[in-house]
Amino acid sequence: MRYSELTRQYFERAPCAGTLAGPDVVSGVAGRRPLGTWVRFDLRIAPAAARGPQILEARFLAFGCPHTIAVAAWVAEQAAGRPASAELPQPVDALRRSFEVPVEKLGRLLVVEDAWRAATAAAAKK
Amino acid sequence: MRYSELTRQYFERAPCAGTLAGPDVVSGVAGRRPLGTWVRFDLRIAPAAARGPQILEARFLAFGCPHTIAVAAWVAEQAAGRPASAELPQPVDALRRSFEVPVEKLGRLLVVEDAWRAATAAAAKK
Amino acid sequence: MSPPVYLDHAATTPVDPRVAAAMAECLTADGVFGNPASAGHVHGEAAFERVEAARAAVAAAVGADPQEVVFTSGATEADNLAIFGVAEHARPRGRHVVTARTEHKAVLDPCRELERRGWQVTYLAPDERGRVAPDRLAAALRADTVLVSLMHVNNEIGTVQDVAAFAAVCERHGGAWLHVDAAQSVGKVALDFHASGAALMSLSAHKSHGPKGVGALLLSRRHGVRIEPRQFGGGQERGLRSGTVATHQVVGMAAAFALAVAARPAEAIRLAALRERLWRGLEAHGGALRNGAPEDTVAAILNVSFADVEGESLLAAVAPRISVSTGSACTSASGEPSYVLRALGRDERLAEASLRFGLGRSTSAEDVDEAIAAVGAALSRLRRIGGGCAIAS
Amino acid sequence: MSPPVYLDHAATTPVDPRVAAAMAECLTADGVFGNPASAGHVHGEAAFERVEAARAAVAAAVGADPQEVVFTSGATEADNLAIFGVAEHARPRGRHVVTARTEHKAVLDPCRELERRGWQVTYLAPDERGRVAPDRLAAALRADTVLVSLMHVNNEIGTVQDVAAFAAVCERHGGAWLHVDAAQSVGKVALDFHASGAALMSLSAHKSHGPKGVGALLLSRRHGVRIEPRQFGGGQERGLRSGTVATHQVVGMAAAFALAVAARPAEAIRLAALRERLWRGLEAHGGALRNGAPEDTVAAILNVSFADVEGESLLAAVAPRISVSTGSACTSASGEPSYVLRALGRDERLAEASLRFGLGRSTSAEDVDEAIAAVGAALSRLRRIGGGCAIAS
Ligand SMILES: Cc1ncc(COP(=O)(O)O)c(C=O)c1O
Ligand SMILES: Cc1ncc(COP(=O)(O)O)c(C=O)c1O
Repeated sequence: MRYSELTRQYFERAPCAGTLAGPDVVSGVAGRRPLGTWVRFDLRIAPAAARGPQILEARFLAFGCPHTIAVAAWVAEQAAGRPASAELPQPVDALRRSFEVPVEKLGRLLVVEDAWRAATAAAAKK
Repeated sequence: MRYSELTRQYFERAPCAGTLAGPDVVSGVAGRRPLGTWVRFDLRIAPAAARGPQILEARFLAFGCPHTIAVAAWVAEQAAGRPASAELPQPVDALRRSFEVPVEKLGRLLVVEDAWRAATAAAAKK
Repeated sequence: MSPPVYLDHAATTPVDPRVAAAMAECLTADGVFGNPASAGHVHGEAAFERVEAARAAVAAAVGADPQEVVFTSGATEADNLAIFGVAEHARPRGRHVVTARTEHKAVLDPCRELERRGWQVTYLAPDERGRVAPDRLAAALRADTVLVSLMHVNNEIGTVQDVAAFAAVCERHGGAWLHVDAAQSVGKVALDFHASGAALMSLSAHKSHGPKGVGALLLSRRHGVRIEPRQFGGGQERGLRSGTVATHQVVGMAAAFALAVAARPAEAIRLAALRERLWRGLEAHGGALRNGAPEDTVAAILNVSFADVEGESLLAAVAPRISVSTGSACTSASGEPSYVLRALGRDERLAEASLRFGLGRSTSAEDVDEAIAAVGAALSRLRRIGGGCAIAS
Repeated sequence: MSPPVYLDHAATTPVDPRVAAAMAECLTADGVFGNPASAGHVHGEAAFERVEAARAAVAAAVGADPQEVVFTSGATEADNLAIFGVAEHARPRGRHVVTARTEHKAVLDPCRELERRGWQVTYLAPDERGRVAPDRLAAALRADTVLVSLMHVNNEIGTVQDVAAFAAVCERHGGAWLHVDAAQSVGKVALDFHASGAALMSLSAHKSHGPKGVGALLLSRRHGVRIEPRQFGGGQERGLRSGTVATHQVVGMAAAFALAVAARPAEAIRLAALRERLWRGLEAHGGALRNGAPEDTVAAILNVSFADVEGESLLAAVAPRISVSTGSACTSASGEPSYVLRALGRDERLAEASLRFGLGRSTSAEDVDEAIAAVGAALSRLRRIGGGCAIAS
């Protein structure tokens, strides 16, 4: 398997890997380990502003292929300072292109998106 | 095609190649050029002795493969001093072995034998 | 950064420098470059002699007669020639073939093709250590079975099968020839074609420090093996495999086999020690499951599944430090979990999260220690990123 | 005694030292020895990159796209794959194939095999110069014709066929793909796969100063060519030709083709001059008949029949001084007169008593003069021993 430079970097550094704890933290999970891909985002949320809840910091966990880990890590890194909206910092298709994810792996990026949506939905409910 | 040392030597030197002329010379021919093998022996015959006609010298011509030429040359070389009998100086099968002639070429050695028999038969009639 | 340690000798091996030198002698104008089929001149004859010397050396290395050796472009071609060649030739007698689920694709895929063409194929299941039971083979044979294809050394887990027992079963049956894919065997385990009782055997040079792109199919004279050719043309290899014989390639195979056979007894001991050192080191990382039992497997192969880690990421994480593979090289591009490990009963995740370590002539204790360290680092990092077993999925 | 002058470059060529050097880089532990199918690590990736670079270079040398190149073990395999691969794939559409009597055995023997399996094959007769008339091809095509296999450069007499005209005929027909055996072409004549209009094309490395045991089949994308694979296994070459790709071999082919294509324009002129010098010298010996017309043949091949001399003896007599062949190398062991020359209308004796001179990169004027002298000496000696034309048979 050949990985793009971006994929390799984020897979190797995996910034923001881990979890968060505290009353201001929400989580979102998607996927199943026995099926090969599982992703979790933890988001620390700032008190709701006019523009909705804001993300102060983010962490991820990912069980999956290097593309899954790299994209989840990138999303978590980008998250801080953004509104906790259902949209990823970049749409799945753009992510697929910038990380050069083979098309047959699209399903795995959708797991990342699902975990993100679950986390931001939890933030909205706070 | 790989040739035995003996075949190679007699093919290259081809001793006794040529023809003879004179009233004491008999000839025998066999084979056909269009079929790939043709052999002729010329024998100079000594006046009939008690043991039948004797060969004084022999020459051959041969159109054919290296085995044919080598065997015909060897037969002509051996001939001098022998009785002009229908038997070759060595039987065809022994020749085949000593010159390492592939079995599918047996027919060509029979052309050599036929030419020899024709020549010695002519000697007997003298 | 220094290049990663090469621990994928079961996928392919570097050519031994002595082998490369022998090959180089058969290439350029100052060497033996003639066409071995050019019987009319010394350039061709010299090449012919090298080819026949190589045939004799290959035969000697594996306990066969030179006349039993048909050179091919590798074990894939040899396997295909054996399977289709026997199937076509024996077609009037029957159209049933027996093989095992753990065979190489070069055997399985021709069998699938036979099925498409109307043959019936029985795929034997191995036990959890990868061994095919001779009893199961006996039970699978039918009156119309014409071929049994079972490998000697498995390329993924290294299991050595009891070829002689398979041969005995086939012998009792009477009508089924045993074909053995021995692509992984030379230099790893003792190999004697005649003693094995096999009717056909496939060999490959590049698993034994010889060149890629050359192999052989052995056809037993004692069994009177007859096959239909598959490649037609100049009539080389007694009409069984037309195409110009590549002198440098068969010369390389012969040289590699001679070296591998000579080195084998000492190498087997040396590599077994390295393999156990490697296993102990990996085991210490936790969640490591050994695939295949040490007593059944060649010293050069160690296959381990790792719990709580995803396979592709594991491979990617160790790749900067060690070159190993998941599944066989031929199939690792496809990304599907190893069907061999699945056949041994591993679940999909464990089959996917497995590494095959292929030790070889150059492998040192330092290489093994580097592998242990690289896998350890990858496991702890990935298990941390993955949330480990602590966090429920 | 110095070794004979090598004048059998149409049978095979010595590998160019630059090609041998490129190959050597892909063998040993300090080189690119990985398995190109091992996608999981740098050793495999480096090999993969060499293979793909070789594919691109081969494609560039012959005017094809890299995706159109399927590597094989030589032109024999490429011819077999083309013929059986198309025939099997197109079986529902029709079972008629057209070829010519002067094709290489690697085409004719697969066609014979197709006939045994129920296909019908038309064998076109060439004219006395060896050319197949496009009109005859057009007349031979039927509604159920699925394949036409006609060579580019004939290996025995060097005749260059009008491939573009064949392609135009096939294009008009609509249903028949044109396969071209171009094993002899690279470096001898301009070759452009796309421009030729062929749907499939076979290549071989060892006729162009590359290694034996490697070739390629080109499959035109424009024609949407589909074939059934014949060798099953690891799925290499997009599933069309399984088996480990031999990096050093395809790298050698690529390097050889690049050199041959670059050298071709100058070489063609140089060799044409040498060939005419050779012909004039041979003609002067008397009883020499040129096979094929100079204007239709490549500069590297001269085929001459000699009257009043037996073929095998002629070859044996010149062998200590020059290495040449009668008929093609692949068939010269069989001893039967060249079927190609017979198809041109030569009688059996003249077909047998022919020499093919294959000139190459190293051939010098001195080599040619040695050939003239050697043949002259052999002719006069053998004609004397054979009694010449003077003595009736
Ligand atoms: C067991 C087995 N059989 C067959 C093959 C195919 O051999 P080759 O690479 O020579 O085509 C291999 C290796 O890939 C193998 O390990
Ligand atoms: C015209 C032609 N086709 C096919 C072949 C076979 O090629 P290879 O030797 O690569 O199998 C040859 C050479 O032997 C040839 O000259």
